[in-house]
Amino acid sequence: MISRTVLLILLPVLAIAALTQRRRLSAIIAMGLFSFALAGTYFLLHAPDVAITESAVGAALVTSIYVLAIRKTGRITVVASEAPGLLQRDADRISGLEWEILERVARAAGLDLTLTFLPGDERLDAVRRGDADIAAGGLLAESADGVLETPSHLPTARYELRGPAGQRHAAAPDRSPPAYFSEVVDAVRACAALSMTLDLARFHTLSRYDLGAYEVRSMEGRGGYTFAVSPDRDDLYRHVVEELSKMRESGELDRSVRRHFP
Amino acid sequence: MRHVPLRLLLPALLLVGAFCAAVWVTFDYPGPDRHAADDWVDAARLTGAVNVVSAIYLNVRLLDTLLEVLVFSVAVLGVRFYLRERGHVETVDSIPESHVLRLSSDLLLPVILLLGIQLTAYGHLAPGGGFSGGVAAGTGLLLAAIALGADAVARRFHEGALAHLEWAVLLCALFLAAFPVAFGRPPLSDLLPPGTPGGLASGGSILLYNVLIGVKVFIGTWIMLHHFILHRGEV
Amino acid sequence: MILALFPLLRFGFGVLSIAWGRGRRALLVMSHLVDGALIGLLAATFRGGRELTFVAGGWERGLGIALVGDRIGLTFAALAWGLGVAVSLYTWNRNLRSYFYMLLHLLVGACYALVFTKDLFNAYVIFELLTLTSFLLVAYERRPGQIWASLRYLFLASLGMGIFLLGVAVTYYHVGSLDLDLIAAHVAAGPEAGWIALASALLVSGVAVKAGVFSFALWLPSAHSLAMPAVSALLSGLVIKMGVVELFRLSDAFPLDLPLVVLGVLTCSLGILYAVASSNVKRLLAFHTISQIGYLLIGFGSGTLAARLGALDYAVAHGLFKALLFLAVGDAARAVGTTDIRDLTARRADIPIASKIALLIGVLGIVGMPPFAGFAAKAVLEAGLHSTVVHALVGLTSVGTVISFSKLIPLLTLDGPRSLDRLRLAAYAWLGGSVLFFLPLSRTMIPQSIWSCCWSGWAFFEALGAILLGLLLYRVLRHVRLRLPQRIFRIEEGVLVILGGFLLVFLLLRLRG
Amino acid sequence: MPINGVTISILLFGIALLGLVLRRDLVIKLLALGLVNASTILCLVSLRARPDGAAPILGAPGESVMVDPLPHAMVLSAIVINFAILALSLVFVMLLVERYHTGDSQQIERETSKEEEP
Repeated sequence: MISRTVLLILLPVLAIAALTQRRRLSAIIAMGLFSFALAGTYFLLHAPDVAITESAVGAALVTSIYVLAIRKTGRITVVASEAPGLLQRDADRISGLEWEILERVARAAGLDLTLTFLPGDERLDAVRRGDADIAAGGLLAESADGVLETPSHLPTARYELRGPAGQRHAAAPDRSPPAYFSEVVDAVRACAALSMTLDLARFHTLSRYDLGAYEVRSMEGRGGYTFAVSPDRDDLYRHVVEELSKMRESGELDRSVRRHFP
Repeated sequence: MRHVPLRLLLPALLLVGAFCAAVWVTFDYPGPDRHAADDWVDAARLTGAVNVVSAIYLNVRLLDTLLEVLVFSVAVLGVRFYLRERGHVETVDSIPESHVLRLSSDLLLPVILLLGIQLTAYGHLAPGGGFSGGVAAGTGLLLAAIALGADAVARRFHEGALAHLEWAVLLCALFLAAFPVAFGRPPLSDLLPPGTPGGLASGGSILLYNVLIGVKVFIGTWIMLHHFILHRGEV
Repeated sequence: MILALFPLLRFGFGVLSIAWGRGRRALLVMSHLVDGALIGLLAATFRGGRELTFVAGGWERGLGIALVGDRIGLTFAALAWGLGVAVSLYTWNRNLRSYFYMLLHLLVGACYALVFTKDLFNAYVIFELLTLTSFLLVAYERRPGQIWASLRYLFLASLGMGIFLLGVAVTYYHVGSLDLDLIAAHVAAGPEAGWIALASALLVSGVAVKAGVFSFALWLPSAHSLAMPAVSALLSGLVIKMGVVELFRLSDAFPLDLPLVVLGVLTCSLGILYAVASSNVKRLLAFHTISQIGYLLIGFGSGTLAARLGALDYAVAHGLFKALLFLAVGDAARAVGTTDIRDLTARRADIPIASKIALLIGVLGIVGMPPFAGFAAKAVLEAGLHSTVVHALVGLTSVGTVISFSKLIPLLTLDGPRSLDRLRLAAYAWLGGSVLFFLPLSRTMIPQSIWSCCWSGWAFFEALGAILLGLLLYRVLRHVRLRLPQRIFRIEEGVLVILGGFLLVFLLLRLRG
Repeated sequence: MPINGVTISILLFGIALLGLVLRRDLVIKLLALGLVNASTILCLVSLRARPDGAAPILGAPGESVMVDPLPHAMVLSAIVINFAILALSLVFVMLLVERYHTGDSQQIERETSKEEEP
């Protein structure tokens, strides 16, 4: 009798708890608990048939289809710009430091990765809208609004490139690097006039070419590369942070950096 | 509950409160006790089932149960129809196997399947029945799908064939039940004799219906869950 | 026993048609033939007002599920069959999937089951089957608007069924049975008991959500106007009527006169206001369905035999011409590519001539032009009304009907493409013919004594007067824009309005007791 | 206020109605709808429950009175039906969220009315 009363009082408490949750997953879990309590109540009300059916259908089956429906069904959507060394396309393979980190995160979270290439500015918007989970590919830490920024995994210096030596053409537009990187490579190959701010990954790629004609200057202040994670996916954020610290401790991160930036 | 405008909140509280108060005040509970269980005990004795609820569910009110099974089938059909044709052809990579998961699935799955069969087969003797048995077994497959990957399970349970089996079983149940409902005298046991109460082969055709419903619901549950797994949407 | 076999056979055809997809059309024809024969057989059995009671499985009354075969049930079964045939003809060449045919079979079968059942819980299960099938049919084309309309429908209908089940619980607790006849006897023995008001208010509110009563069924306009034409015809002509039949059965057992009349008046007047204000032709038809449900409620609540029979007659008539109108408007809208009345009028030359004729017949039937369907049924209904106020309101609603349908008059020109699919023509002819020849049909439904007292010259004058007044008012008010609140059609407000409707019914019943 | 199944079920019905009206997220609305149905089922089961009752199995030991089995049989059907409705509406919610990238009922309302009535 007492246990029945306790269960009966527990029911509205669980129901209110379920319906006032902000996150869907916790609401669903609370509702699953409610169903179990309900099944227990039925058992104490001398209705074992109903109790069994309720725990099979209400608690187990309903909860599992809710969870199946609301999980982002097994994938992490990444939006990225191509950044040599960090995340690049070689034929039909994706490689790079950031891709390695993301693969580890996906393995830890038990999810698949899908990658979409977007130009620089649109990545953060996609993450903010919730269309994508993570933005990557040479994203510099700059405390952007509406996204979760992970701690920097690779410090970067910025370099200013000018040339050919001293001849600054007024007509050369002062472009930001990511979207127009291939043009920069072409310009360097042709030894054309250029005035450019570069981050480490791009500078590294450029340094394969002969930069003798240009004036290279390291700029003030040091930035770092980060990932931007959608605020709805704080689970992913935690995974990224965990994986990064693990890689740092085991020295895996350093080895990886050396592999991709010889 | 944030950002609820007042023009919604006030009427909501008022109307819901008035509704609950009206129901609670005039329900007249607990009122005079009209106890009618004795009729049902007699009815259950006629059918030969020990579990009175299953005697009602699968004999006296078999018509309701048939309709309910139809409702479930329509739901399975609807889930198939709306989740299948969304142009997702990419296969789902199984969630990488973890040893613990694999082991627990290996251990638990047979137990759950056995439980489902037991619930179904003893539905006329003990609490349970085809429906809860089928659902339990079907949900057990979900566990296997998590451990082995949905594709691995789906290969073993070919879906097209399953769907046909599902409809065949439903047709069988409709056919076997329609004639007793329409022509039968109580206890609707034209198909099988009542038998001695307490034995497995008792309860007239209740066991038969339980098995049919159990198989049907097992298949239906798995088809539904499989489509929910395959569908890579977002909510 | 045919009563139990009748729906089950149809379900069997439904299951077969999905298991054997290629034979779906053959199965459809076969099932219509079998059902037609069965209906004929039942009609022969019920000659002279005989009733047939059957308890499923042969259990004693009170234990098993009681089915009752009477003229009312049979009439609606025939309506279900007739609309089923019309929709099959209409969709024959559209090459729909077997999924659609399965749902069609189940929908019609559920209607057969519902019209004969006397058991409250059985009615609950059948209502859920009806809800689920019509829910899937509304969203058949999978447009987002359809999906949203049908989701709203499911939310509100499911809530309504929850309220209904609560009513079943209250009734069962106090009576100890689910059989409506036994409940009626119990209620008649102690009519003062407090629970009766609660139980009947809960049951009525639950069914009203399915029956298209104004404050309860605000899901209806969008669901009926966004579905495909064939589905709209079925929903508006048939599924809504199933709620009405159940209300009729409930009003046999519970003292529901006052709340039904009040709900009826509300439904009539608000429905017609929204119909007059709407500029989308399918939405106009949907709102108009709501207003016609008001007639039926007034008829049931008025208590006289003539009014009740007239209401049932009207329900059948409305099923026929509303289905015809939805099919015709659907064709017109497809030919032009819009459902906006002004755009339709501007491009009326594209509308097939057959659709225009069907539209004309439907409109004549719906405004109550003698001697078409609407007139015959309305005359019987109005002959049974004793309250002058209610009678005047019914008359006003007829005027409103004329005003709202006057918007369609400019569509009816004598040009347009002549070619139309033959089977569609057959569907038009099937429904249009029954609208035209409804008078002799309804003769067979209504006893001679009532029939003779309905036919004073007054009924003709009233019908013609309403039409003329409506046309006149339309000329005057053509340019007036009516702005009505649209917020009540959302889910949140829909739930609140259902609760408000419940409280209204409950208070009326308490006041009366 | 006595604490019995019927009272609690009425309370749960009220909570569910509030959730249905006040929460805008469709998934939570669905949970509330499930709660509506669960509370009517609790009401039915506890109608004839009695402290000294016995489960409706024949030949159970003891002198206790068997509780009324009919509501139990009804409730079995009702649970299944509610599950069917839930699964289908969940599918529809998934389709809508995929289309509009939001689960907010009022935002979906705005989007669809824009599309259907231009």
